[in-house]
Amino acid sequence: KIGIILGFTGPIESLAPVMAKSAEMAIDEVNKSGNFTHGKIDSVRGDSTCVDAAAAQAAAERLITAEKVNAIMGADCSGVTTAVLKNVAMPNGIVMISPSATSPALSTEPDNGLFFRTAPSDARQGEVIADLLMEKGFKTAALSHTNNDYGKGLAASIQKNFTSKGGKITITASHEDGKADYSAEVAALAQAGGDILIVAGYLDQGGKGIIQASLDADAFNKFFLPDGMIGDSLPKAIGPDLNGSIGSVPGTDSPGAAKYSELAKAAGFESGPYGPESYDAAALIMLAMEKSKSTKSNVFKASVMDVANAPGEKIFPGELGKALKLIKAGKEIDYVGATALELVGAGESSGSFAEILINNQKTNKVGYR
Amino acid sequence: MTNASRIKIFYILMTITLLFVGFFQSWNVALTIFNLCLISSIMTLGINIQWGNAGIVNFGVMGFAALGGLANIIISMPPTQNAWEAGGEIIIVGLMIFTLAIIFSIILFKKSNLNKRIKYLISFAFIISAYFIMRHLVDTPIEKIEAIEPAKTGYLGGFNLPVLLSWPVGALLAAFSAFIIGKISLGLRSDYLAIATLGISEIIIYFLKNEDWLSRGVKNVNGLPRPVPYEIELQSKEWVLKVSNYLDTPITELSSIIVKLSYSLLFCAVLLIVLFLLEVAVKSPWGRMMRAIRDNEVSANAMGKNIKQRHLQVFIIGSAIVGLAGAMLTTLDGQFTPVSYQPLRYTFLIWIMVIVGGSGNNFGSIIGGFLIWFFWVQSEPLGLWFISQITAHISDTNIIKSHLLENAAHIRLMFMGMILLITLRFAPKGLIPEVKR
Amino acid sequence: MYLLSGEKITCGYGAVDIVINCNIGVYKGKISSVVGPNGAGKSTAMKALFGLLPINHGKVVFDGKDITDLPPQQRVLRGMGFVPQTNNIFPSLTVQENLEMGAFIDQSNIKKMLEYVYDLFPILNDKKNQNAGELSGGQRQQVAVGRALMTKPKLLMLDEPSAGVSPIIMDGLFTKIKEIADQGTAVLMVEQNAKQALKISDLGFVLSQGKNLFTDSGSSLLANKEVRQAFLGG
Amino acid sequence: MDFLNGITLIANYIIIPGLTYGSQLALGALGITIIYSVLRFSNFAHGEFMSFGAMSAILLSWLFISLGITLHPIPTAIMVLPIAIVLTISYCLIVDKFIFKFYRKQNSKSVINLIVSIGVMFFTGGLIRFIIGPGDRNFFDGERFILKARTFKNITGLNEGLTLKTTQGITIILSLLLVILLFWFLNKTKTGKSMRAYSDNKELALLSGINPEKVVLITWIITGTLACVAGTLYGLDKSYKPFTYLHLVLPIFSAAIVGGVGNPVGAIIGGFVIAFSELIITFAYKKIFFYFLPINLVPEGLSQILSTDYKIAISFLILVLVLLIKPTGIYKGKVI
Amino acid sequence: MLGIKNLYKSFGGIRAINNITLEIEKSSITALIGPNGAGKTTLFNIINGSIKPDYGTVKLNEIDITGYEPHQLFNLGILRTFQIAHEFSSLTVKDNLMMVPPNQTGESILQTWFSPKKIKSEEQHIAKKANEVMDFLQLKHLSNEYAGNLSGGQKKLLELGRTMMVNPKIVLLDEVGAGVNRTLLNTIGDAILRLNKEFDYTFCMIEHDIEFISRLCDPVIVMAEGSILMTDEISKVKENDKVIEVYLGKN
Ligand SMILES: Nc1ncnc2c1ncn2[C@@H]1O[C@H](COP(=O)(O)OP(=O)(O)OP(=O)(O)O)[C@@H](O)[C@H]1O
Ligand SMILES: Nc1ncnc2c1ncn2[C@@H]1O[C@H](COP(=O)(O)OP(=O)(O)OP(=O)(O)O)[C@@H](O)[C@H]1O
Ligand SMILES: [Mg+2]
Ligand SMILES: [Mg+2]
Repeated sequence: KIGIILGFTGPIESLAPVMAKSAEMAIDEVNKSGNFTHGKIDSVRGDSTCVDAAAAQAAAERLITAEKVNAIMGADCSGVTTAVLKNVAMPNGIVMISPSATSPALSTEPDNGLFFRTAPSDARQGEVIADLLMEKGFKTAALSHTNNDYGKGLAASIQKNFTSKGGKITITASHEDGKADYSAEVAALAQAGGDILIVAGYLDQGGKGIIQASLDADAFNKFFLPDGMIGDSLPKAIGPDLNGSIGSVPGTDSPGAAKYSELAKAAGFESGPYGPESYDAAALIMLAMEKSKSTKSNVFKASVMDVANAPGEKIFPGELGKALKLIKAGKEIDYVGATALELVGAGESSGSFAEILINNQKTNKVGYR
Repeated sequence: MTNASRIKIFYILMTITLLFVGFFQSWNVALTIFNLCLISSIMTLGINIQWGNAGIVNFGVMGFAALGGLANIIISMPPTQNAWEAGGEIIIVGLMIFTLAIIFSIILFKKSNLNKRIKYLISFAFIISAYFIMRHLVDTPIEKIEAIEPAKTGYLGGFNLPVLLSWPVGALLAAFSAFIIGKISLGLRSDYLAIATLGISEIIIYFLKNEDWLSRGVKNVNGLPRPVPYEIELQSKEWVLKVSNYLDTPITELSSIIVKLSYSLLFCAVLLIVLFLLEVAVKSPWGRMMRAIRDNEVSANAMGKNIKQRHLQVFIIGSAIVGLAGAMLTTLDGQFTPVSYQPLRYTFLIWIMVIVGGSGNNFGSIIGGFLIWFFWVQSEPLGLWFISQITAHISDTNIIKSHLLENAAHIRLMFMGMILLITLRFAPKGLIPEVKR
Repeated sequence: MYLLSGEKITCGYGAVDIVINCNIGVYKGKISSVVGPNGAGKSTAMKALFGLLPINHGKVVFDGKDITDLPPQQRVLRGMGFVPQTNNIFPSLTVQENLEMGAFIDQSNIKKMLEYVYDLFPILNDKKNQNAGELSGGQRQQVAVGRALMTKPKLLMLDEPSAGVSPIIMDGLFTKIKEIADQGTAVLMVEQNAKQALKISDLGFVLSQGKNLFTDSGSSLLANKEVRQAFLGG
Repeated sequence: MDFLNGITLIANYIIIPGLTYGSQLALGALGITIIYSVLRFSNFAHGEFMSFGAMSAILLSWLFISLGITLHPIPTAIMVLPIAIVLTISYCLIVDKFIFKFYRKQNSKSVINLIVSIGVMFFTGGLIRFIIGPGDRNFFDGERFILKARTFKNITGLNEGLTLKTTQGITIILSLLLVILLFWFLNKTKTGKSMRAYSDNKELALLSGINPEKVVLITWIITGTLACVAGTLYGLDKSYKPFTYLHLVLPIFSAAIVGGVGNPVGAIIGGFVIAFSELIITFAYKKIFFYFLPINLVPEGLSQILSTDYKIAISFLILVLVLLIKPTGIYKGKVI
Repeated sequence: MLGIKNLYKSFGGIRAINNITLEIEKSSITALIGPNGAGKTTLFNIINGSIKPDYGTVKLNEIDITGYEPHQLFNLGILRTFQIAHEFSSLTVKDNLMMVPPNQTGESILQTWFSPKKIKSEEQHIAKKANEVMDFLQLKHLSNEYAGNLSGGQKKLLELGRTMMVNPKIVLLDEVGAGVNRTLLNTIGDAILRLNKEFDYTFCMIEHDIEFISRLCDPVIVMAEGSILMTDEISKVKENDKVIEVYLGKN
């Protein structure tokens, strides 16, 4: 049994459903294949609320001790993730794989080897973004970030890298998600100016509001979109004005992402931010269980890195059945998944990034690094 | 039904419910809920002494709770290497200059008999220039401090003292800010006061969110020390193993239970002390005077009671209790996350507890805290269960069913709303109303 | 036959009965006064007669019809007007708007009625654009009575109309009440200025501890030594 | 030229957004003020009522678009607004009948009503997400701009552009219209006066023959209309997402109180004060100085008074300041 | 004892108090009469500190007390009742009275925790006093009733009762008589006289009941339109043409 702890209510309530569905899609896939040794896998959802540590812990406690889940896909926001990890998962010895907690601090938290994440830490992405910007010839940039640990961490990392490479951040202005109006932020950003506006936020939250308002006021016409902003819904919502903007998203030159999108369409939903990561997180849990022939967290935690990384046969979304068969046959696998997953260090995504160009109101991957 | 029997019935019911959770979900869940219930009850007591007894509407719960939480950092975290050398003192000096300017303006307003407009002008000019002087002084040290390993520290850190000390300190911090907030806003009438306190507490939260040098801002402070042992440590203890064998429970579960129980004991002790002190005060002439002030300020004033001072006093006491509970909550969470201080979760939820429990009755407040927190947590599984029940006989491919299941999490909000509305419908004065004295 | 009568009414707040088995009534075009000590239940009886309180026993008859269960605003439509003892003005409406509210149902002749009230209470004319909440106690009382007069009711019920008004206004008030009655409007009032009230009353009721102790014509009550001693202040 | 550029800059980044955001706040604050002044409680559910209105408009416009009935260049949502208003009003009335009415009969304290309204807020919020989901919806389908920045630049030859969005235009005009109507209604009509009378003294209103049911009905009709219009316009201008409406209610309250609760004009003023102060205090004046000052006097930095981090705190700061200096709000509000 | 000098107060455009100078003698029972809106209540409000005058001074025993807060004035011995009753509606009648005495030990929150014994004995003492007052005002049977549930006249009595809970220097009574039964009012009149004679209370009362005033008061101050019309003993006042014209009427 796998628990899915995400913020179904609260600030990221609009992202959570796609993430949950992606994870459930992976579980479904495994169940349908019938190749999982330990029988049918159930999933239960729990609400992390994203912000309320107490409620998130209560939910996790319920999932682990009452629903008796064997592992947790989650949580989402770094704050509640840390709380759940420290106070619930670790005492109970339950593996947690977070699809979206990107705070660098989590890399160094002691975790008894129970914590993994399929999203890369912000530190790495900052480097990539700075490189990309310099290459494309943007010397000055304004930066707006969502005011939480993700946004602030990423912003700091971008600023550090960009400045050290000779660029200039004209202004760093935070924005609060879910607020009424962003004209003040845009006004400040516009006055500071810059060749491009980096929006380190979420694509259906304040990030989108900032872009919309900037375009409306004709403050910026080029945007840089980090991972939280990548998804087809954004160009669709904003329209042709966004064409020509660039971005970055975890991933390598692998067909995984496309396959994931197809699968999602077939299952009746659109891919969204952290959807691929969620799929991968759930898949990893199940593959590791198979590999170590145990559903006990304390046992299979050792196999997570093993199935995620080379050597072995590459596994893409939609091939979980095959992967299970291979494992059963005693073969090595290398789970690539939707995000070209590679776990490094204390169990976090290595951070290969794809370069995004918005064209024809679609996000297109045009390069990798 | 008399109040005494109401109290008995509801307390027994609540106990049974929690035991029920223990047996049918798990003891860990029951204890998690119980601990938060205790903390909520303490907060509720703080608000109740203000609203129920003195008629002060304090919607600043989240601000005071956050200040209590901040105390955890200041007291218990280790100081950050080099941070103080980087200019910690200068920041303090800068803040003092600003504070002095404000105090000066206040004195100017109180003591001088200049024209009002001139007073406004002078103090405005004074505060603004003090603001810029402060900015000039503190900007560089702040930058420096925040640059010290920003991913891990980047703040001043604390004093590395025992974490339990942060509870009284949290109460003091809250009391101190309540003093200032009270001075500013207590003259306002109820609805205005509600929004003003809410507004000021939002300002506090924004301060904590954005002043990284103090609290790491939205980057959160993790790994606060605990007053109780860690589960992992317990799991390797001899006696725990023995008990585990004896009770035939897995050691992981048992260790969690032990930790939670120790928290429960601590919290219970605090709750009982606070409750006792408040009950004594409320039953004495002090309580009578407070209620008189609540009923009619003009006439209480004419009867020689110093309304402003009394309001301020009770505002400080209540807020300190909220701060205390806030500090306890942060200790329990083991981390300080400023973004989590949202009006919905703190201000509104706590107020619902007070009103549902019965304003003006401390025992009611406690039961309100228990009941509402219980449902706040359990409405989630209840909601899911409810939806799966009503959709049980619809075929899996039906759009309506999938739509319902998909949005089942939101039934939680509806459930909360309904519980509140239903309780207030059948007990408009709360479950345990104010007693006639 | 009474225009309005409460027959054996018993009522109260919650469990306790405050008014017990009282008979109170007023004839068309005549004045009835209810007098009695504080807390006797006079105001309670008035509220009950107007439907602001549920009646536990007994019935209320107006114009020959049983109106025991009629809601108050319906009674207003049938021609009853009432000035409560407390909270009898709209504090944040101006004086003139307060008076206009009196004529809410029947807007005809509103000008004439306003003039009539301003003539009776000249000070209100000076204050017509001031919020009623800012008036002095006596001025408020005048607004309250004025508002009720504006409704041109068949029956006017007044709960202590003279409380707090100056002697000269009080004289005018009683004269006007008499005048109104002579023009055909029945008046039922509660008064602590009992002597003056009974002087112009056709009927008087003495209430004490919720019970109807005496019912007689105004003049004979005034003449009754026992009543004078116990209730009218000698 | 510099002067004109400067003016355009101010207009584009401060005046027009301020007017729009201000009107949006003002429309919301009006709804809150009406409930407060007639039914005497602070209605925290108002944000969700706005959300409900916007949701109705969205669902209806989807229906109409699927039927092929549109009115380009007017957004479909505006076309269906009357029906959406009726839906919102019905919802308000249902809520009142089953919930608020009870407490009115009980003569509950205003804080009880406030808490009840929080219950309604929870419930309505859940219901809305249940119906339409928590996601973000764009439903603007008309002509987006009245004046585009680039067009403006081309016509005038200035460096700075000026944008005027259709939604901004509609919002400003509609708010103005609604306020005038409301003011006239409350002060000049018989029904309006009876509403004020009712709010002053319920029992006496009854004794004057005012039908309380009717007063309440009309109050909710006005509130429902305001909520639906405000919610829809807001959603059109930004985009519709249930979560934002929950947070909208706080600045709206600040606006209402800054202006003076219970006073319609105050609500409007309050909305603008809040909107403009947020803009003015966090604005970076660098470019303006550049246009208006001789070049050697232009300061180095951004010349921001306060960073946008504190933007939302500003609305509350203004609130506290106003209350300190004028405790009843800019326009004297009602004193209980 | 109480001296008022050149007092002014306006509300917006209305001159409620227009240059008032007067003197209230120690141990006197002074009446303040005048038409509705003359400014009597406003004058009381200024004396007891509820509102601040625009100009002028109020002195108690030669000490300038202008601008003092009501609670300070209470402690200096100035007590008042309200024309429109200001009861504590959710307190019982008894508690309404018991809250009045100043400087109760139990009013300090620290003391409630540390000296419960002392508080208890004090409470007994105050309760006894309250019982006497309630007995006197015929409110005993309502001792445990919420004050909000009293009848109009009973609330007035309660107002008066509160002034009897302490030993004030001067009591300002704002129309205690309005709405009070005349038989009871006579008793109250006797009580006022007794308090005045035996305990040396000073009274200043606003009243519209001339009979009542005639029995108790000397001197009588007549106000009209914010100013003092005359000050004299009641028989002279009754005969004054101007007073008859604006206030008393022909009867
Ligand atoms: N807050 C206020 N705002 C405006 N005007 C006021 C206010 N308070 C009193 N007034 C006005 O001041 C004048 C004096 O009022 P005051 O209450 O002192 O009269 P009073 O002599 O006590 O009359 P009464 O015998 O009716 O009680 C009145 O005309 C009244 O309208
Ligand atoms: N709302 C209420 N709830 C409970 N009891 C009440 C309420 N109002 C009045 N009473 C009680 O009912 C009794 C009668 O009150 P009522 O107001 O009818 O007296 P009254 O005869 O009008 O006296 P007065 O002359 O003083 O106005 C009083 O003893 C009072 O305590
Ligand atoms: Mg009465
Ligand atoms: Mg007066």
